[in-house]
Amino acid sequence: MVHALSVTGLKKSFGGVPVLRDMSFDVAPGSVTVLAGENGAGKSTLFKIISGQLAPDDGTVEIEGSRLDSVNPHAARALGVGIVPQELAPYEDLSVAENLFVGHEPKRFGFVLKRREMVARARSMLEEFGVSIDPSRPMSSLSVAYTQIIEIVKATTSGARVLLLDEPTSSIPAAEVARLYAVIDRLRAQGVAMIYTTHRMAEIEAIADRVVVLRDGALVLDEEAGSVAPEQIVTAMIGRDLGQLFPQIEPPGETTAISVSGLRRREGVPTIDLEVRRGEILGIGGLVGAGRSATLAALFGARRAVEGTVAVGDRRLDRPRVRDSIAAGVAFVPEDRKAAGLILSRSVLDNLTLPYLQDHAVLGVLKQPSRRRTAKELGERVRLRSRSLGQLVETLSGGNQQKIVISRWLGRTPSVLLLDEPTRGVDVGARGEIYRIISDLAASGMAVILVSSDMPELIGMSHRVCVMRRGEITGELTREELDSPEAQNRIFHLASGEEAALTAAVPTIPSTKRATR
Amino acid sequence: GDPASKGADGEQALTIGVSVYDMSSFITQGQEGMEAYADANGIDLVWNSADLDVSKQATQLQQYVDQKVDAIVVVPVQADSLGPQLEAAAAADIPVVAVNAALDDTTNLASSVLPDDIAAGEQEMEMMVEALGGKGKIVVLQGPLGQSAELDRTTGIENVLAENTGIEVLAKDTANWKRDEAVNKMKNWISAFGDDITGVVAENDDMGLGALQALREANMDIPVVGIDGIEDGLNAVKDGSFIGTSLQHGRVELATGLAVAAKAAAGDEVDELYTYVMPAVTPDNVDEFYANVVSDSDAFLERLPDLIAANLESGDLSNEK
Amino acid sequence: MSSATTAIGGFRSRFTKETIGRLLVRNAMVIVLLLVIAYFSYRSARFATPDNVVTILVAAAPFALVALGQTLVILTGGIDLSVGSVIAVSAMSGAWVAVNMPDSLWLAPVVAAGVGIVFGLINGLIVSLFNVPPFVATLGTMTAASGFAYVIGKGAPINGLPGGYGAFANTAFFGLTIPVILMILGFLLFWFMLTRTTFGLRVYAVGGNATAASLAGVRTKRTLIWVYVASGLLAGVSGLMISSRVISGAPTLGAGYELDAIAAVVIGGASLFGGRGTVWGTLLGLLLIQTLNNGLDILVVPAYWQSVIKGALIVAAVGIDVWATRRARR
Amino acid sequence: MSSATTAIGGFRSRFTKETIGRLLVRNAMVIVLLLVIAYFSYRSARFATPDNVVTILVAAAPFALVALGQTLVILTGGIDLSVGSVIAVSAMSGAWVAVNMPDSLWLAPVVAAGVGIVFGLINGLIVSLFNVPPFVATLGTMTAASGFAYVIGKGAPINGLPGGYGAFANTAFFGLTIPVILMILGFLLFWFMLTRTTFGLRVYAVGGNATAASLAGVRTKRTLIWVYVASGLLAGVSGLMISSRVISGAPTLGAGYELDAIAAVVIGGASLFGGRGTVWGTLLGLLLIQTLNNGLDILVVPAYWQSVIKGALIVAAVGIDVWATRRARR
Ligand SMILES: Nc1ncnc2c1ncn2[C@@H]1O[C@H](COP(=O)(O)OP(=O)(O)OP(=O)(O)O)[C@@H](O)[C@H]1O
Ligand SMILES: Nc1ncnc2c1ncn2[C@@H]1O[C@H](COP(=O)(O)OP(=O)(O)OP(=O)(O)O)[C@@H](O)[C@H]1O
Ligand SMILES: [Mg+2]
Ligand SMILES: [Mg+2]
Repeated sequence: MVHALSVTGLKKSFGGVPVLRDMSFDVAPGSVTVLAGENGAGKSTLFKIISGQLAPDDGTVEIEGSRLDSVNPHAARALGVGIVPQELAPYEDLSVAENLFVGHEPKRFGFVLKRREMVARARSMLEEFGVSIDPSRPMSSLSVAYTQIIEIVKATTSGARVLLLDEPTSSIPAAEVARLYAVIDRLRAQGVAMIYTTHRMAEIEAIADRVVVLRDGALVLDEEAGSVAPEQIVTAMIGRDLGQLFPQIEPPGETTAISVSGLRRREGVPTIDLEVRRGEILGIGGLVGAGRSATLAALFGARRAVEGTVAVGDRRLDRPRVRDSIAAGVAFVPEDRKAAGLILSRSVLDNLTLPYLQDHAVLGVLKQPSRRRTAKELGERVRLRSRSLGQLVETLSGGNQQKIVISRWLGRTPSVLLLDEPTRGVDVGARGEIYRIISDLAASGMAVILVSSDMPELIGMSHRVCVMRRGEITGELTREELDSPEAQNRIFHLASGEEAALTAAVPTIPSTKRATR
Repeated sequence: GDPASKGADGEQALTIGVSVYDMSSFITQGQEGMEAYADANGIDLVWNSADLDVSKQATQLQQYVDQKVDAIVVVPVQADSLGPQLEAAAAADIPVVAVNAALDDTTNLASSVLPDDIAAGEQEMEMMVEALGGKGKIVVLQGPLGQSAELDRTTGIENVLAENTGIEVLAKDTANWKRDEAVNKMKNWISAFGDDITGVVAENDDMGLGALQALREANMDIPVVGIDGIEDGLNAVKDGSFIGTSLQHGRVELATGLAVAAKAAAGDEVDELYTYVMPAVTPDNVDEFYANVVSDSDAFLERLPDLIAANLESGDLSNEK
Repeated sequence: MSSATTAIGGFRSRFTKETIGRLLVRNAMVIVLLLVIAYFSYRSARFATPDNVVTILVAAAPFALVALGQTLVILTGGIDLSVGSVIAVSAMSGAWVAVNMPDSLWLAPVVAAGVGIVFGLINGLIVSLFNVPPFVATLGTMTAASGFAYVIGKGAPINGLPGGYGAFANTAFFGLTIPVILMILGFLLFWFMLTRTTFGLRVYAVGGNATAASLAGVRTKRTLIWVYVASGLLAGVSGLMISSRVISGAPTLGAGYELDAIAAVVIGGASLFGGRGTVWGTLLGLLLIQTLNNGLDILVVPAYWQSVIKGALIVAAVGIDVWATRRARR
Repeated sequence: MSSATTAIGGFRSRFTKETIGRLLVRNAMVIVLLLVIAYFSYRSARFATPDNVVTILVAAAPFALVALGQTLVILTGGIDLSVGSVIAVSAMSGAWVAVNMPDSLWLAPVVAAGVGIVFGLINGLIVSLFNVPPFVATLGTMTAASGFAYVIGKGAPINGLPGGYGAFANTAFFGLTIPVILMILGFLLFWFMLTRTTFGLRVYAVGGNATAASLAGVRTKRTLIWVYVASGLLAGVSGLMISSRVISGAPTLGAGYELDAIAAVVIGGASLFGGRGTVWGTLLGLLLIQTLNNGLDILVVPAYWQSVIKGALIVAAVGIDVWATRRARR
């Protein structure tokens, strides 16, 4: 039988440091292989080689028997490789429909665009995912979650025979993930070979035919999905037992740390009122497009609200601005690390120390030793895996980049921490660390608002969960309610406004997940 | 003024359109002369600069034709261009006078007032030959390559060199009329040839002055000659740092052009070509030119209109007495 | 019926204050241009005449051609500094052919366009194959092409061109000369290309996100090469038009045109970072610059005050446009 | 002990083929520059003399100052087209003061620098407060400043400056004139600023990702304003130096310097998209351009062939550098 994809003796190192050492494996048509591994294990690097973006130092890639013989995405594409890259790459200034069709546009006479057909087909493609976005909207107006969905739709409809999905669901809520499963099932039936990376254990169980674990650049585990327990996968990935993923969280304090009143992020949307006590972790859930990210951005001032006040401690911020929020002790971890979080062209050191730079300077002159010490500590707290403090952030793996976005705010202790999908792309091992840090911070009196599409995270980490729908808070679950097995269904219900339709398609959280708690 | 006012108040004021290549210092000086002449003779000037773009100059001529001015004075960006535009002007019966650089199509041209740049080049080279006693090694700083003044002045220099084989040209290159470019070019040549250089021939004063600065920085004292007679150039002649220059007096040359255009517009007979021969400026006569150009220029402007009329009579256009 | 009601509502709402306001705000650059035109018309009866409109168009044509090429290049996130020099070297080549082979005058435009294509191709290859940043690549060709322009005439302009050489630019159909017709056709063609063809969409895609485009199967290198070739070709044609208009070839022709062309594109709202911009914007930018040039000349504003005014107005126009676009986005 | 072994191993490995290769490849631009220098030295004994080195430095100084300012601007993802015109208007202002108040000659540098700061401030305000793209904003000030330069002298250069005006540029300490000393100090200061101060890091942050920088609490607008002010100030000083060296003020001084300055920065590896570039790179780019200018003059290559050669060499140098950097990254 011809393998859909076969990789032989692949080697790759960056600046002398090996990332892939002698990798070989085959993928059968019509199967889903989940590729798991720690942050920086080399998953994205492997994908980049298969999709022709990166030259291997040694080894070959064959797609359906034909060898990929040049470093050229176009050549890989011609052989049938499609990819949802980890770092989303939309064409910001084109419309949604155009984004979907670049490269295989409907056309007549070989060069004239059929624009109407493009829009119509785009609409039906989006409907399949249950998202109703106007296909002629500019891409730049979409949130990260929608952008990710568009990338998925783009790749799954491109006619690829080998589909590489690099953490396609890192900021998508479970309801939409369920739609992806349906699409994957259909592609599998059509004989498409898929390789899928994810750090969510639930997804592995839901879709994998086979699980492959990458560690230190080599395959350490390659099993049929049914024959391997999640704990085994985790151990293979991080080389140790995970232990308990979610830490014990202390009860919240009494005083109010932040209160939001009448916050309207733009004309024509409902206002938001919130209150979070010191030491409390407030989770916010919802479907894609519910306005969670947008609300958090307005709350911090990243996007100026049109009305409303935010009170932090004894400071009242009317339509908050970024610098005032920071001065009031609010820290913000944005969802889109590439666009809003990192200075990609700078080093780990610079990125880690940017927010509180003045702490490491006298009269504007940097105190390098103090800066390095702090950066080193911050990196260690989240198990940052970088070659040195001088490594450019753009050459870090996605998960390691995410760790920087979070840890850099820990240089001082802010009084309010706003987290938007904080563990997006972070491996289970490091995630445990981050959860521990968050709960420690909360225990020391910090208020946390946690926007998350990862259901276990939301339920496992929050004192209280608010659910948003269409820009409004539609309900709230207390810790007791969260502990009940009905919690998930209630959240879906509040988020979708429907009773059962969605919940049916949603995978149940595997019991192993809860067991780790 | 708006040319539409022509004839409205009964007085037959002439409207003359002027398109100059750029607002260089030469042109700025010339503008003073033209305005003095225009004021004295009731002429309306419509003045535009082409910013060194032929295409823009063609457009400006077209605009003057659209406006139906009485005559056009053009100081060309580029010699021998603008054929179709001259044709359009001729078709509209508007006389065009080319000043400072030649235009090709003399059939459609009422007249030309041109400096004799070849003679100027010959003149400065002769001064240098004399200063060097017929033997030496020189460097030549040229104007922007391809401009008619550069081409003609270079021709003049070469004419004299052909007769004086004792003089060797070590290097010849452009510094684009500019002092700051010339100073660096000269410094580089000093690096290359050192004391071998015994004279500097600059096709204008600004470049000569730049060369002078470079020579000072290198502690060299050799003869330098320029053309144009700008203020600093005349001063350099005065204090002996230039052996001489040639005066191209913008006020006189451009006002003459205007005078010829006015004559043509009035329907008077004009010559096909008027030549402006640049007088040599030497330490002996520099003071009188200095007065006209710099220290007493207001008085000079006052007598300029009459001077121009007299010069056109006598044919000695560069006379300033 | 609800759909009818909506339609009526929609119709009515077009006349409310708010929607008119929004309309104005969306087209701020058009309004700025109209204001400029209104001012000049008010100040001089000579401005808004058919003759003067033609004059403006004729002056605009050579810039328009290079600005169109530049639009493509800028959409890909590049820049083409070489167009000014390519104008010079094409004009010199065309003129050289006309002087040396006066019997085959038809060769002149072929050679001029060919020279433009060659330099465009060189740019495209350097940028796409050797990954040299476009600024440096085209700065290099700019310098080199300018040198070649002088080499062709051995440092001097080419004079004594046959009168027939003027036919390329000065022949008129229906009152419009060939450069103007080429300009109009160019705008239509480029508008069609950028909005209605796969090539156009791919140009935007390459400029918006080159990696994504190549992952989607777009041949990014090939697209880039075509874009630079188009820019070179248009510069070549523009050079021929300029030298034919004044029947003369000089190595200084076109000097500085690159800046005006880039300015037109950027004033029209394109981003130098690529992926954003329209032919319509370039047209507006071009008209704004050319109208200012013409109007200030007609009002006989002294050259240096013209500079001051033009500089301030360009900034103001774009400032208003930026402000309006932001308002409209809200 | 294991640490000792590593040290020795490390020491030894420095001499292996591979590491030497890597070292060469990392510093490709240095090697290109050294090759150029070697070639000129071989061709002319006059090239590698102390006097000629000083000649190169003196010629480089005014470019160096504007290139430093430009480095800052380009690091923020902007561009400052106005520096050439700001040089002109500062030089004219300084010269005007010197002619009209010959007794307070010290005022000339103050005014020249002040004028530079004012134009820089205008650029900074337009860019940061009104969000006008830097290309357009500085194109506007470029045009306007050039107009003002002519206005100051009523269209003519300012001649007849007092001899003392030459002192600013021509006074030498230890054989180096003031512009050269300013250039050296400027490079040291900017190197320190960009690598060792919070301001420098913030400049990189704003250029690398303005959104992320401002979400991390960087005052992006303020940073931008400072950057443009610095660029304006340096252009002002550069203008004073140029006009003082030749003891004259002309409105054409500095014309085209912006392109050479930007070229130096970009040849040195900075990205016009912002966030990437170093003072060291700018120094290399500047030295490459200036060495070519000087060496080609010394070999008495005709001006137009100089253009051709310079264009080709610049592209080749950057091409090699790009290729080498990519290899090194692997
Ligand atoms: N261009 C580069 N230069 C240097 N190192 C690089 C480069 N690209 C990737 N790396 C390094 O290669 C390693 C593997 O990165 P990769 O992105 O493949 O990890 P990953 O498995 O996808 O991790 P994640 O789960 O975080 O996405 C990382 O240590 C990363 O820092
Ligand atoms: N018509 C519009 N004009 C301008 N911006 C808009 C418009 N509609 C949505 N947005 C912005 O686009 C982004 C997408 O909003 P949306 O509510 O869909 O996403 P979100 O808040 O990221 O959702 P979630 O994180 O809950 O999935 C938000 O930042 C929102 O402010
Ligand atoms: Mg990855
Ligand atoms: Mg979100």
